[in-house]
Amino acid sequence: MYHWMPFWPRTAANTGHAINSLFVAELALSLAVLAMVVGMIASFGFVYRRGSAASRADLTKKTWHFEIGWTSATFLLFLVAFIWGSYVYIWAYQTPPGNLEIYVVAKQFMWKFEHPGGQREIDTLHVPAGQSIRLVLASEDVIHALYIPAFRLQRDVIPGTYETLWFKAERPGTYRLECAEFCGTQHAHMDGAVIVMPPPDYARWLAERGIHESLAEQGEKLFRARGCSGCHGANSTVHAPSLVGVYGTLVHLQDGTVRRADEKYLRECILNPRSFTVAGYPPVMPDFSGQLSEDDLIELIAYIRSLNSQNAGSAP
Amino acid sequence: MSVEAAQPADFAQPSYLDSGHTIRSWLLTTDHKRIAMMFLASITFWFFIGGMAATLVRLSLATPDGLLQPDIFNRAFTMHGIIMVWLFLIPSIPATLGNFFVPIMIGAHDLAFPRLNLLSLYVFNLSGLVVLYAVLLGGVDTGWYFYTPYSTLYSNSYVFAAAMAIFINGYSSILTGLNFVVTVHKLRAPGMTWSRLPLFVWAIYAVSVVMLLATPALAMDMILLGADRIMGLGMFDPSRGGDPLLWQHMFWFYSHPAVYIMILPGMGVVSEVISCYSRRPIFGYGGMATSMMAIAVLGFFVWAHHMFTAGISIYSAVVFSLMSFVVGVPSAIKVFNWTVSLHKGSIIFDAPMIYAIGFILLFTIGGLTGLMLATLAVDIHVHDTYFVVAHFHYIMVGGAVSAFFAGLHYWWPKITGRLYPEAVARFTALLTFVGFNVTFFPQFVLGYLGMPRRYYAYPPQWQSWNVLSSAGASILAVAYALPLFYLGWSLLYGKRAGPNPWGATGLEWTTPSPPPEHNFAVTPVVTLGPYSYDPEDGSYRTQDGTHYAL
Amino acid sequence: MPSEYTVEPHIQYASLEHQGDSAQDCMWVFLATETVFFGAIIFTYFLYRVFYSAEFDVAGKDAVFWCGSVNIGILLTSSLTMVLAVNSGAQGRRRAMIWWLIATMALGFIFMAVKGYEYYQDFTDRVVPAVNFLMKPEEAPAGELFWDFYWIATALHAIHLTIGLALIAYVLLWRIRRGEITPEYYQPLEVIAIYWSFVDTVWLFLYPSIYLLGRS
Amino acid sequence: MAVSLSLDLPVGAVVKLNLEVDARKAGPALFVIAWAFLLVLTGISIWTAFLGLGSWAAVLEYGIAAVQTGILFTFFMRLKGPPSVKWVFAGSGFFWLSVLIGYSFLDYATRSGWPWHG
Repeated sequence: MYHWMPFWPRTAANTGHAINSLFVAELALSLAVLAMVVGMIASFGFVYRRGSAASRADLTKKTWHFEIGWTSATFLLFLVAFIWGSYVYIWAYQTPPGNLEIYVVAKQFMWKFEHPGGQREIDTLHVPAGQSIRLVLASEDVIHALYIPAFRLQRDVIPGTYETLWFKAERPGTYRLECAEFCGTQHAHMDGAVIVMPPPDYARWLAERGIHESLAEQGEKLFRARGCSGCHGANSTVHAPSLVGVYGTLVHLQDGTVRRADEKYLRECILNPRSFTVAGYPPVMPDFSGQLSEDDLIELIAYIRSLNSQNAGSAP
Repeated sequence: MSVEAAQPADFAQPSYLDSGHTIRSWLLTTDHKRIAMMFLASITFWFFIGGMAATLVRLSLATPDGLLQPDIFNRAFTMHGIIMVWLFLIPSIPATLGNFFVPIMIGAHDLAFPRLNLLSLYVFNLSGLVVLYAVLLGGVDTGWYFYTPYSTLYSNSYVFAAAMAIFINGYSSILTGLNFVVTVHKLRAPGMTWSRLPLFVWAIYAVSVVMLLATPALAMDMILLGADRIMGLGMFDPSRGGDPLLWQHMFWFYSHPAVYIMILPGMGVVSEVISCYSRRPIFGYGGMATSMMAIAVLGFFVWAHHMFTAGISIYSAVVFSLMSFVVGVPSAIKVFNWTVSLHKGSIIFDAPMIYAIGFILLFTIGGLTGLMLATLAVDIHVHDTYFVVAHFHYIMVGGAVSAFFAGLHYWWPKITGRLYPEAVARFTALLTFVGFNVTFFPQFVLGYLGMPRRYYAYPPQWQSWNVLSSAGASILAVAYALPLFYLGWSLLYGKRAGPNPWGATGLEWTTPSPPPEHNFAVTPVVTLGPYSYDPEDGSYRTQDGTHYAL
Repeated sequence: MPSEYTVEPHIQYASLEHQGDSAQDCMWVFLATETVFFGAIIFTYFLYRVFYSAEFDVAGKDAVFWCGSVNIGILLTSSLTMVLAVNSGAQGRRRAMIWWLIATMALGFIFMAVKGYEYYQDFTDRVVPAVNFLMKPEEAPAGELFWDFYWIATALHAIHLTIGLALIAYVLLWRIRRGEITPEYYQPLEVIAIYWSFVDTVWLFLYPSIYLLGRS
Repeated sequence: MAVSLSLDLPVGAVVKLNLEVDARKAGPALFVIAWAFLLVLTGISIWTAFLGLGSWAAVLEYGIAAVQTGILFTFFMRLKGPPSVKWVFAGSGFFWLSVLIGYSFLDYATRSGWPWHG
């Protein structure tokens, strides 16, 4: 839309267009203000240079109405920019459930992407065009930031928690992907590519990668291997909350807190269960902090999520 | 332009420069003017050290692969940040021009606590030495903002020494701020009411408030960082329950107001200069003073706009964005008031005025791009890119450093008793403006194209912009080095200046150039507000009421 | 015992009263910065307390309750003796002033002694992060944050108290001995008294944070 | 004793508390009373800690600490009285601290995953 502008970067996602329009509007406003200031300085500077014949009589003494005038004018303009900007931000940063959920693990100087089917890739992200993609971002070490300039999207990846990001890529192609938060020596080389493909190509690509176990299936194995199923399984005699259908619901905790069971919550529950004792259950779960890698956590959470789509009766 | 006038005859005291020639009489002085001069020498030294680091950075970025090793590049930009922020910009105007002129402008014989003032100087230089120590050990590679957990757990560099340097440096800021606040409250000459304070004094007062109330939070943050770093505590370590964003909250609680510490004194200087060189009262004195205090206070409500993409809640992001726009309003008032202050003036384009007009233009660009960054959605894209780098350099270098040079030239005759060479100074002022824009404007483009900050290597398609920026930096380097030579030259060979070479109205121009040790033989009595210029006949009145016809 | 020594105001002040008022203003401005300084670490405590209330409750029970409680009494009493010293000084009762100051210092040293004993207890309880720390299972992983806060906050408080002691010693041994504290100009003492009571104030907030919350 | 707790109740029913303490005139009784009051408040604070009030205990204890601070500032540190803007200086520290705490908590309290105690 704005490609007639000089030096304009490519735009390849819905978020990009929204942010472009806002930026161009602000750019126009800024240029107008700048032109006004430059114009005033230049004309006053010329007309009222020392020794010029222009009259200096009747200096404006009362200044407050001018000041009130431009205070309110600038404030109103600012308010418009603020509302518009906030509107787009809330839309861009409130992540709806996507057609496709991809887990991202950042660690010093590489990005790892895990597709729901179990396909993993490093520094390259294949996504289908026209579908809304939801990324769940995790970091293994320091703060990174996933930045895709062509989508005009950026989000910090904070260790110890999950952040989410969503977009709908529009135009197939290869776009640059970068780490925008300084993360160490090779920060500048923590880059990669987002490859947007038409959906059939994407399906073909997934197939070519080989159908392994899906993330949820890997998670199920881990669920058993780590002994989670001993308590949370259907046949367990231990009094532990069932995980079937828990994802996305509101959970009432022992201390009166109510939490939405999203990825962040599940992650915290696994790592630090005592702070998240569910109301009516004994605090018996051992904590797994330091024992599970970010990959393990992602698999477990993918598994717990997958329980939502199964019938409540056929719980594990 | 220069007004020839004899030194006041009743004044037999030697100037502050002549009241003792031993090294001891300088190093142990309690005279605010001598301390200001030593601060000036110190920050000039640090400015060139920080400038060397900048040179390394710009040199390295001339090629896509980077000329420097990544580790060295990372250390260079960190050093550039730390030195320029804490060892140059924060004390630049307050500790030199402020130190020198605030007491004189309010008609006081010295600052309220001269020994604390001297202590501030030594604490400041001690912190500088600790920074140098960190550099000599092997440098710091975390960036000047020390984001955890990189700085606490992962960085292989001398974070602790740097953090302690900044902790120590904070005491220098606090001592200076303390002194200014009490001085302005307690030591104003008879008749110097709050509504007669020159805007420069208002600016320094506002800045002191910010220094005093922001710095302690940083100090505590640095203590926690140091404890995490060397004792292995987990205050910011997510694997042990700490929150990495807590560091950012406390850091930006200081470091955003710190931006106002850098720019507010510049606003004060520019107000003085604009009024003097357009020979008319500043437009809207009350609005100017109020807006400076408003910036100082509102500046504390906006810090998390550095964290819009960092995982803060959407609700608080919206609030911080709104406050960031609100703090833009007083800045906008100031730009308009300065501009309109040219209307019906009798404008003289001497070097300080050229710097001041450059300040207005660059500050306007910096401010407008600041609004783009305050706009939440735009920030999603340009956060942590060169767009941000360009924006804050427009404010801090284009703004604050230009204002520093404006003030240095404007008050040079008062400080040294000598006039600087006008023609070469005008040329340097223009060169600064050009060099600055060539250096930093390309970075806006680079940022919007998506080049993140702190990259030692980048894709080749961005090289031309980077080369342009580096070329501009070399122009800028010349423009910043030139004053060192011609101002130094003027110390020995410059024409002697009378007490009031520019025909300005502040109390500082009623005392001889250079001023005697205690500034005034008799405490002046103030009868007028500042800026009593009459553009119609060119006459003016100094604040003690004396009328001069030009 | 009036002194022959007279103090002149510095050149920038119109009178001694002017100078003393400025010194008081200076101390209050400085205390505003101290408020933010100590407030910042109490802020980190608030935050983690809300995040990890259960863990902090467990960790907090290991704090040596009686030490903190005795110390708050000692500090409040030392503030009283300090203000009585100023009062005596301002009214020209030099001997009383000296004795009240010595009492204040004594209380300060008792505080430090109790604090030292408490630190020793903490060491044997193995609640010294990074040096001698044993994480109890029911406070993992965040209980250590409580002790991080405890050590940094109390150490900084102790440093401030030590500075206060040094200042009192300075006034006693230097200003008062030379007869510079008179009813006309007692502000050096007053300023130190303000500082002393502020250090006391800090403890007022550290005390519930460390020793009281989560006790029941 | 220069503390005049004068309750002027003019037409507008403005309660005026004059809490000026002048060390040159005040007698020791005032300070001893203030000190006793501080100790009593400390006692109450300790007492509340063992009542099992939950999060209300925190509110009470910090509230008491704030009241104690007020007493210390007014009587032991003579906040009111010349030089007259001392209270502005003292208050500004607390104001800016509340900005730091309040605005940070605005973020933390509205994040997803914040423990809403209900």
